[in-house]
Amino acid sequence: MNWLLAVIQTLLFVALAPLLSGWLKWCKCHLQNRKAPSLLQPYRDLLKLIRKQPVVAEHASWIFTRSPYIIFSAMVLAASVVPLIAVDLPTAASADVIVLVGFFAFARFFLALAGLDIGTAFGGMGASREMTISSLAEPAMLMAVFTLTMTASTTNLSLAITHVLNEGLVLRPSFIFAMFALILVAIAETGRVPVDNPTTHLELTMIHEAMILEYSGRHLALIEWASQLKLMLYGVLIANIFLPWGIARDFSLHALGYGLLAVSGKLAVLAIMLAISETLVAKMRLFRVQEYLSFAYLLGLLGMLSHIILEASR
Amino acid sequence: MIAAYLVLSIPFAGILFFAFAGHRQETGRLNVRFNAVTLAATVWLVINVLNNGTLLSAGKAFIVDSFNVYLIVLTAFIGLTTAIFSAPYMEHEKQLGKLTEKRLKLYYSMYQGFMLAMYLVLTTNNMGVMWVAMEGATLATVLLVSLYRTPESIEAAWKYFILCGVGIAQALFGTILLYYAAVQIGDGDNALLWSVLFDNARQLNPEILEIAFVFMLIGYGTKIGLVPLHNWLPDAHSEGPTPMSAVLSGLLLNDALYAVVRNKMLVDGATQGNLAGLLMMGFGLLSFLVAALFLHRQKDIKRLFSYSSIEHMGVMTFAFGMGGPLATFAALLHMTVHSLTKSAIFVTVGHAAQLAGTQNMERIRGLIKTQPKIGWGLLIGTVAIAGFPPFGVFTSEFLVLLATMHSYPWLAPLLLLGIGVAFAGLFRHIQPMVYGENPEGQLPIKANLWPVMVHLALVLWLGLAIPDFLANWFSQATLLISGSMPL
Amino acid sequence: MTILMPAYAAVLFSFASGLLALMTHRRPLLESLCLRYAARFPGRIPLVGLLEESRYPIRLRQAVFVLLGISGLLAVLAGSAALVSPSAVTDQIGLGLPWLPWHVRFDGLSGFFFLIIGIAVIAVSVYGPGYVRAYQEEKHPFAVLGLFTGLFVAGMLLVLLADDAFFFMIAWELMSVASYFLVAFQHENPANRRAAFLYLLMAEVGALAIILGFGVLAGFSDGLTFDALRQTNLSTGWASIAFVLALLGFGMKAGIVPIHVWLPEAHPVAPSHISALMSGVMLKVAVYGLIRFCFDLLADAQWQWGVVLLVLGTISALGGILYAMMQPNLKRLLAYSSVENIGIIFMVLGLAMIFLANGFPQLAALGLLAALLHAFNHALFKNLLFLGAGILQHQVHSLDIDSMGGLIKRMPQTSFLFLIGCMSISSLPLFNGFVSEWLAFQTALQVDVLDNGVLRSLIPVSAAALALTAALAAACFVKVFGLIFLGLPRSRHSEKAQEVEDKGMLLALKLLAGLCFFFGIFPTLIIGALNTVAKQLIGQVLPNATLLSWMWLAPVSAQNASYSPILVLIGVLIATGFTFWYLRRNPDTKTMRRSAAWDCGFGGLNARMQYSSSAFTMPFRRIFAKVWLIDEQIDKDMQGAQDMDVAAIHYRLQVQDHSWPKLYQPIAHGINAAARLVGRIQTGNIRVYLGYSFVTLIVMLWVVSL
Amino acid sequence: MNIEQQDFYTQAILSMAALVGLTSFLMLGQGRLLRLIFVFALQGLLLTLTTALAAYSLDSPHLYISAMLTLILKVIFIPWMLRRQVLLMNMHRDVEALKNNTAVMLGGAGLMVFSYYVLHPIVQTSSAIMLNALAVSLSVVLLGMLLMISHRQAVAHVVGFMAIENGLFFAAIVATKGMPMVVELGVAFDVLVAAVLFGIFFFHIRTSIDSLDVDRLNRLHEVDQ
Repeated sequence: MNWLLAVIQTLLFVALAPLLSGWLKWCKCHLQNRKAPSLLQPYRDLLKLIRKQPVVAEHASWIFTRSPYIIFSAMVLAASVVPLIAVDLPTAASADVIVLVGFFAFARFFLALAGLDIGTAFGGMGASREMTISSLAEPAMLMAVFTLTMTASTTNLSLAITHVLNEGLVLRPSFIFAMFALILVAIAETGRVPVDNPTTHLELTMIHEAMILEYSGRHLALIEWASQLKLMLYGVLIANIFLPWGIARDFSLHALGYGLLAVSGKLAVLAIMLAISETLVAKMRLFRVQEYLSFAYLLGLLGMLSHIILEASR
Repeated sequence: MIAAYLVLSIPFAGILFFAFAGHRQETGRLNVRFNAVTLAATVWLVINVLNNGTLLSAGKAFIVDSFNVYLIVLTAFIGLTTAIFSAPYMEHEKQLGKLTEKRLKLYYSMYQGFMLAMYLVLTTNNMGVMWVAMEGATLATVLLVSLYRTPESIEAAWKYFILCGVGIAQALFGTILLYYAAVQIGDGDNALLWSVLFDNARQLNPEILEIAFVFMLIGYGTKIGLVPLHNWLPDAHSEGPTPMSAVLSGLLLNDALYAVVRNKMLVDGATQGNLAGLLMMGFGLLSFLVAALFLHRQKDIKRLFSYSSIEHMGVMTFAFGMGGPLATFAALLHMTVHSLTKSAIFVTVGHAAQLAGTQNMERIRGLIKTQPKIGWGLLIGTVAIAGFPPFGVFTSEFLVLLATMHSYPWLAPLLLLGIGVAFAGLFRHIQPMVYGENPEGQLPIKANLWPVMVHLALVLWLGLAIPDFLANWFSQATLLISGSMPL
Repeated sequence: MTILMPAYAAVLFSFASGLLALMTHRRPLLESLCLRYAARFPGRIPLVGLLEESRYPIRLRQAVFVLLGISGLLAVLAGSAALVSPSAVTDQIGLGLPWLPWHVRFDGLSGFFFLIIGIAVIAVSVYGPGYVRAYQEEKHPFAVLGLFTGLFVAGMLLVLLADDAFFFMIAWELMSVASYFLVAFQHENPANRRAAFLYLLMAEVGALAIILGFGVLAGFSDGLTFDALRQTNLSTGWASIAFVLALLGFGMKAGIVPIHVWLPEAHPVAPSHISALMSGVMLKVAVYGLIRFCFDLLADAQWQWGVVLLVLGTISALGGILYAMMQPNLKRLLAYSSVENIGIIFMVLGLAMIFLANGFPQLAALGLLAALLHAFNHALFKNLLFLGAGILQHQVHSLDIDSMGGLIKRMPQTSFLFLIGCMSISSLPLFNGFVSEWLAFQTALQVDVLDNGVLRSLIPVSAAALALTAALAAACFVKVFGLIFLGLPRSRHSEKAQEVEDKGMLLALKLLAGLCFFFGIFPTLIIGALNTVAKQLIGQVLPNATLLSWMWLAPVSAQNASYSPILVLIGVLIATGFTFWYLRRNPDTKTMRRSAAWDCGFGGLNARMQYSSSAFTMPFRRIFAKVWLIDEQIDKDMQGAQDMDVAAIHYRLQVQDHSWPKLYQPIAHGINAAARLVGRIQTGNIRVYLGYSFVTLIVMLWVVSL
Repeated sequence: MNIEQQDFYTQAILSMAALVGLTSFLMLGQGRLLRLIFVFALQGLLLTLTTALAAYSLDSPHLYISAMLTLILKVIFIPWMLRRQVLLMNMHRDVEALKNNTAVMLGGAGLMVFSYYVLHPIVQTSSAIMLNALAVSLSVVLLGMLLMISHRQAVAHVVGFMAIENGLFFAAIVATKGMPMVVELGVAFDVLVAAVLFGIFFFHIRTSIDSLDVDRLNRLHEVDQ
C-alpha cells in the first residue's frame, strides 16, 4: 500500500511538473502585460514533441540519443524521494538528500555530455557553463541542506520534514538563511533569470538552451519535461522543508487531499514570487554569476553558523 | 698467529716481486693471485680468531682482535676485487698510451706496498708502528696518484703528500704524548703497545690524553678526510688511476678511522668522559653536511664520489663518536658496506670514464644505451650508496639515525637533511649519465664487472640479513669498542 | 594453514615474475639447458617449443604476467581471508638485523589493502601483455620493466605485512625505488628523467621523515617492533612531532598539496599499467601507512591532528581537482585527480581522528570506513581510467585531450568502459565513488555530537568544500569524456583510431568497470568486511552498517540516513525502461532521422569549431584565477597595409602549479647557494689548506684546554 | 723552580730547546732558499747534539743510533738534496717576498705562549722542565706549519715539513727519552722515503708548471670562476 502510494506520488509529481511551468509562464505573462498561454500549454507542447519523429545530427552517438531517457529517469527518481504530499513514504528511505543531489548531478553529467556530443561550439559552451554554475551551486546547496539536516539530525528528507513538523513553529534564524540560500541556488540550478534565461536563444547568454539546441522530437520533450520536473523539485523542496505545514502524515484520503492542496498553494505562491523577480530583475553577465552564487554560499554558511552558535550551542 | 705473519709477508713479497720482475704481460693477473692468496690467509686468520678469541703475537708486536680482524678480511677482499678490476683496466690504459710499462711496474709494486701498509696498520699492536704504516701508505700511493703525470695529477699528488704528511705529523705528536703519558705509569718498551695501554687506560693522565687525542684526531682525521682537513681527498681520488681511487676510498679512509677509534678507546678509558666522542661527532657531522653540499657542484665523476666518501666517513666518525653499542654497531656495519659499495662504484666509474673517454660528467651520457651493464652498475651502486634499501647502507644509516634519536634527538634532523641533500647531489649528476640517448660513436669496451656484482650482491645481502657469524663478529667488536653488546 | 601462506605466496610470485622477466635475454642459455636435459630424457620436454626464437619473447612476457596475475589472485585471497578472520596473525622471517628479525603481522587493515592491490594487480596482469607489445625491445627492454614491476608489487605487499619499523622501511623503499625505475623506464625523454629524479628525491625525503617519525617513537620505547611502539608512552608534544613527521612522509607519498608536485610529473610518464598501479595503489599504501601510524601506533589521537588532516585534505582535494581540470594531458589530469581523491581520503581520516579524540569511537569507525572505502573505490576507477588512457595512447598515439575527439564511434567498448570510470570518479549515484562520498558526508554531518564550536563550524565548511570538489570533479570528467570520445575527431590519428584488438586489455577494463558498478550497487558487501578493520583498529563497529538487509546502507541508524543503491537501480531501470518503451511505441516515429548539425548557417561545421580543453575550462579559470599561475598569451600575426589585417592568431596558455615557485624553487636555489658558499672554502691553494689544518689544530687545542 | 736549581743536563737541554726554537724563528723569516736550507741543517745539528747529550747523560745507548740517523738524514742528506735541487733549478738567487713578515713573527711568538698554555696540564704529572721542552717542540711543530703557510716555494714547504719532523723528534727525545727503537727506525725510514719523493716531485712540478711556486698549483678547486 505504502509502495503504491509512493509510486502514485511520484507519478503525481511528474504529471504536475508541466502545470507548474505553465502557471509560472502564465503569471509572468500577466505581469509583463502579455497575453498568457493556456495553463495546459506545456502539456500540449510535450505531446506534440513526443509525436514527432526526432531529427538527430549525423555524428551524434548513443550518448546523445540515450541521454534524454537517462536525464528524465534521474529526475523521476529524484521526484520519488522528495515528499510531495505525504511524508514517511518508503521510497524516501532509499535515498536521502545527498543522493538527491547525486541524481541532479547524474542528470547534469549526461546533459553536458550530450551537449558535447554533437561537436558544435554551442554544445561545448553550454556544457562548460552548466558545469561551472553547478559546481558553484552545489556547495551552497549542501550548506543549506546541512543546516536542515543538522537540526533534524537526519539526511532523510521525509524524516527531516517530520522533525520540523514535530517541533512546531520555531523561529530559527538558520532556517531563514538556509531558505534564502536554497532559493538562490534553485534559481541558478533551474536556469532562471538572472542566471540564465529559459526563454531566450541569444547565443552569448544561453546556458541550458545551448546544450539542448540539437534536440528535437521526443528527446526534446523528455529534456523539457525533466527541466520542468527539476523546477518543481526545487519548489517542493523549499516549500516542504521550510514550510512543511499541511503535508500528510498519515495516509488517509483526507490528509492526502489536504496535503495536495497545501503543496499546490505553496508552489503557486512560490511561482508568483519567482515570476515577479524574473520580471523585475535583469539577467546578469556570466561572470557575475559566481558572485551571486558566492552570496548563496555565504547565506548557507551563515545559516550553518547561526545554527551552531545561536541554536545549538553548548 | 702464523696467518697474521702470512698476511703481512705475502704483500711484502709482492712488492719485491713486482719491483724486480713486474714487466711481464700477465702482471695484472699475478697481482690478482697475490691478493687472492692474501685473502686466503686472512680467512685462516679469521678462523683462528673466531676459535681462540683475541690473538697476541709473541713479543706482542701484533694483535688481532674481533675489531680489526674483520677489517683485515675486508681489506683483503676489496684488494682482491679491485685487483681483478684493475688488470683489464690498466691494460686498457696502456693501450691508450697513457701509461708505460715502467709505470705499470711501479703501479703493481706500490699496489702491494699499499696493501702491506694497510695490513700493518690493522695488525700492529704498537701505536707508533701504526703511525709509521699509515705514513707508509701515503708514501706508497703518492706516486700512484701522479701516475699519469698530467699537471692536475701532479698537483693532486703534491697536495696529497704535503697535507697528509703534515697532518699525520700531528698524529705522531699525539703518539709521543701518549707515550709520554704511558711511560709515567709503566715500563718503557711496551708502553706504546695498544694491548698494554688499553688494559691500563684508567691510570693514564686524562689531560695529556685529551691533548694527545686532539693531535691524533687532526692527524688521522686528515686521512679520513674530515672537513676542513679533507682538501687533498677529492683531488687525489679524481686524478689517480681508478683502481687507486677504489682502494683509497674503500680502505685507506677506513683504516685511518680505525686508528682514531683505537685511540678513542684509550681516551675514553682514561678520561671517563665523552670529550673525544663529542669532538668526533662534531667533525663527523660537519664533514657529512659540507660534503653533501659539495656533491652538488661537481663536474668530475670521480670527484663526485670522493666527496661522497667524505660524507660517509663523516657518518661513521659521527657514529663512532656517539659511542654506545647501537651506534658502534652501525658504524662498523657502515664501514663494511660503504667500502664494498664505494669500491664497486669506482670500478664502474672507471669503466664509464673509459667508455666516454672523459671524467667530465657533462660528457658522459647514455651509459645504459651503450653498455647496459656499466650503466646499471653505476645506477644501482648509486642507489645503494645513497642509502636506499634493501642495500646495507640503508641498514647502517637507519641504525645511526636510531641511535641519534636515542641520544641526541635534536641532531637527527641535521643528519636527515644531510642525507637528503647528499642524495639529491648524487642523483642529479648520475641520472643524466646513465639514462638518455648516448652520444654518437660511443662504443662498448671490454670490462670486467664481476667485482661490482659481487660487491653489490654482498651489500644487498647485508641489507637483507646479516649472517650470524658476521653479526656475532660485529657484536664482539661492538663489545670491545663500546663495552656492551648491541641490544 | 594460516592466512599468511597466500600472503607470502603473493609476494613470492611477484618476485618470481620480476626474476622471470630477467630471462628476456637468456634464451640461448635456457635453450642449451633444455637441450642438455632433453638429451638425458628424450621426449619429455614440452618446454622446448616455447623457446623457439620467434615465440620466446611473447611466451616469456605472458608467463611473467601470468605469475603477476597469480600473485594478484593470491593477494585477493589472502586479503579476503584476513578480512573475515577475527584476529591478526603474526610471524617472523629470519632476515633483517641480528636482534631484530623481520616481524610480520597480517590483520584486517593489511588484508583490506592486500585486496586493493590484488585487484589492481590482476587487472594489470591481464592488461599488460597486450600493452607492452608496443614497446621496442632494444629501446625499452622488457627485462627492466618486468623486473621492477615485480619488485614494485612485492614491495607494496611487504609494506602491508611489515610489523616492525625496520622491515617497514625496507619494504617502503623497495616500493619507492622500484617504481622510480619504472618512472624512468622511457628515459629518452628529458622530461621523464626529470620527473623520475624529482620522484625519487621526494620519495627519499618522505622516507626520511617517516624514519624520523619511527625514530621518535622508538626513542621512547625499547624496540622497533610495532608492538613495542604501540606500548610507547609519549608526551603530547613528542606524539605531535611524530604525527607531523608521519604526515609529512606519508603525505608526500600520497601526494597531498603542497608536497604533491612529484606526482603529476611522475605518474604520467610511466607506462600506463604502471601509472595505474602507482596512482591507483601505491598512494593507497601511503594511506595505509598513515592509518597504521596514526590510528594504530600512536596511542592517543589528538583532535588537533584531525584538524590538520582535515584542512590539508580539503586543500588537496580542491587543489587537486582544480589543477586536474587545467591539464591538457590525460594522464597528468588523472594524476592530479589522484591528488584530489587522496585529499578526500585524508579529510575523512581527519574526521575519524577528530571523533576518536573526542570520544566517539563509533563515529570514528564510520569515518575510517568511509576513508577506506574511498581508497578502495579510487583504486578501482583510477586503475580503470589509467588503463583506459593506456589504450588511448596505444591507439591514438597521443595523450593530448585536445587532439582527440569522436572516439566513441571508433572505440565503442573502450569508450563505454571509460565512461563508467568517469561516472564513478565523478561520484554519480549507482557507482562506487558515490557510496564513499556519501559516507564521507554522513560522517561530516555527525558533527553535532561534538562540543567544540570551532570544530562544529569547521567540519561543515569542509563538507561543503567536499561538495565543491565533487562538482568540480564531475565538470572535469565531463570535459575528459566529452572531449576525448564525443564530438568530431580533432586529429588525423583520432580519425583513424580503431578499437584495441587485444582482448586482454579490454578484459582488464571490463573487470574494473564491472567492479565499479558492482560495488556501487552492493557496497554493503565491502562495508561489512571493513567492519573487521574498524573493530581491530578502534575496537568499534558500526551497529547498523548493514541494517535491514544487504540492500540498505544505513551507517548510523535508519532514522539518520539510508541509501539503497539496489532500489535506486531498480527505479532507474523501471523509469528508463518504461519511458523508452512508451515513447517509441509509435512505429512512424520510432526511427530517427539523421541530418547535419546546425551550423548557424555558415556551412561546414568542422572539428576546429568545437570547444577545446582550455575553452571548456575558461570559466573556471576566470573564477578561480588565483589558484594557478596562468600565463596566457595571444599573438597576432599582422599583415597587409600598415599591418592592419590579422593573418593568424596564436593562443598560448600555460598553467603552472603555485608550489613550484613558492616551495620547490626556493629550496633548490637555497641548496645551490649553500653549495656555492661552501665551495669557496676549497680554493685550490695548498697554503690555504695548510692554514685550515693549522687553525683547526689551534682551535681544538684551545677547546680541550678550556 | 728556577733554572739554577736544575742539574747540568737539564740546563743543557733547555738551552738546546731555546736554540732549536730560535732556528725555527730564523727559518720562518727567511726568504732566501739557500739560507733556509742552511738554518734547517743547523736545526738538525742541534737535534743531533741534543740526542747525543741525552744518550750520554741518560745512559741509553740506543739514542746514539737516533743521533746518527738524524745526523745523516737531517744534517747531511736532506739539506744536500735540497741544495742540489735549488742550484739545479737555478733558484738560489730568488728571494721570496714574504708578506706580513712581522705579523707572522709575532704570531710565531704567540704560538710559543699558546703551546705553553696548552701543555700546562702536564705539570701535574711531571716536572716543569718537561713542560718547557714539550712546549718548545710543539711550537717548533706549529712554527713549521706556519712556515709552510707563509712561504710559497715548494722547497720551503719541504723544509717546513721536515722542521715539523724535527719538532716531533725533539719532543720524543726530551720528553720520553726517544721512542721505542722500531718506531724510531720506521719514522726515519719514512722521512728518508719522503725526502726522495720530494726530489722526484720537484722535478715533476717543475716540468708541469715551470716553477716551484705552490700558489700556481691551483687547477683543482671548487670556487666559481
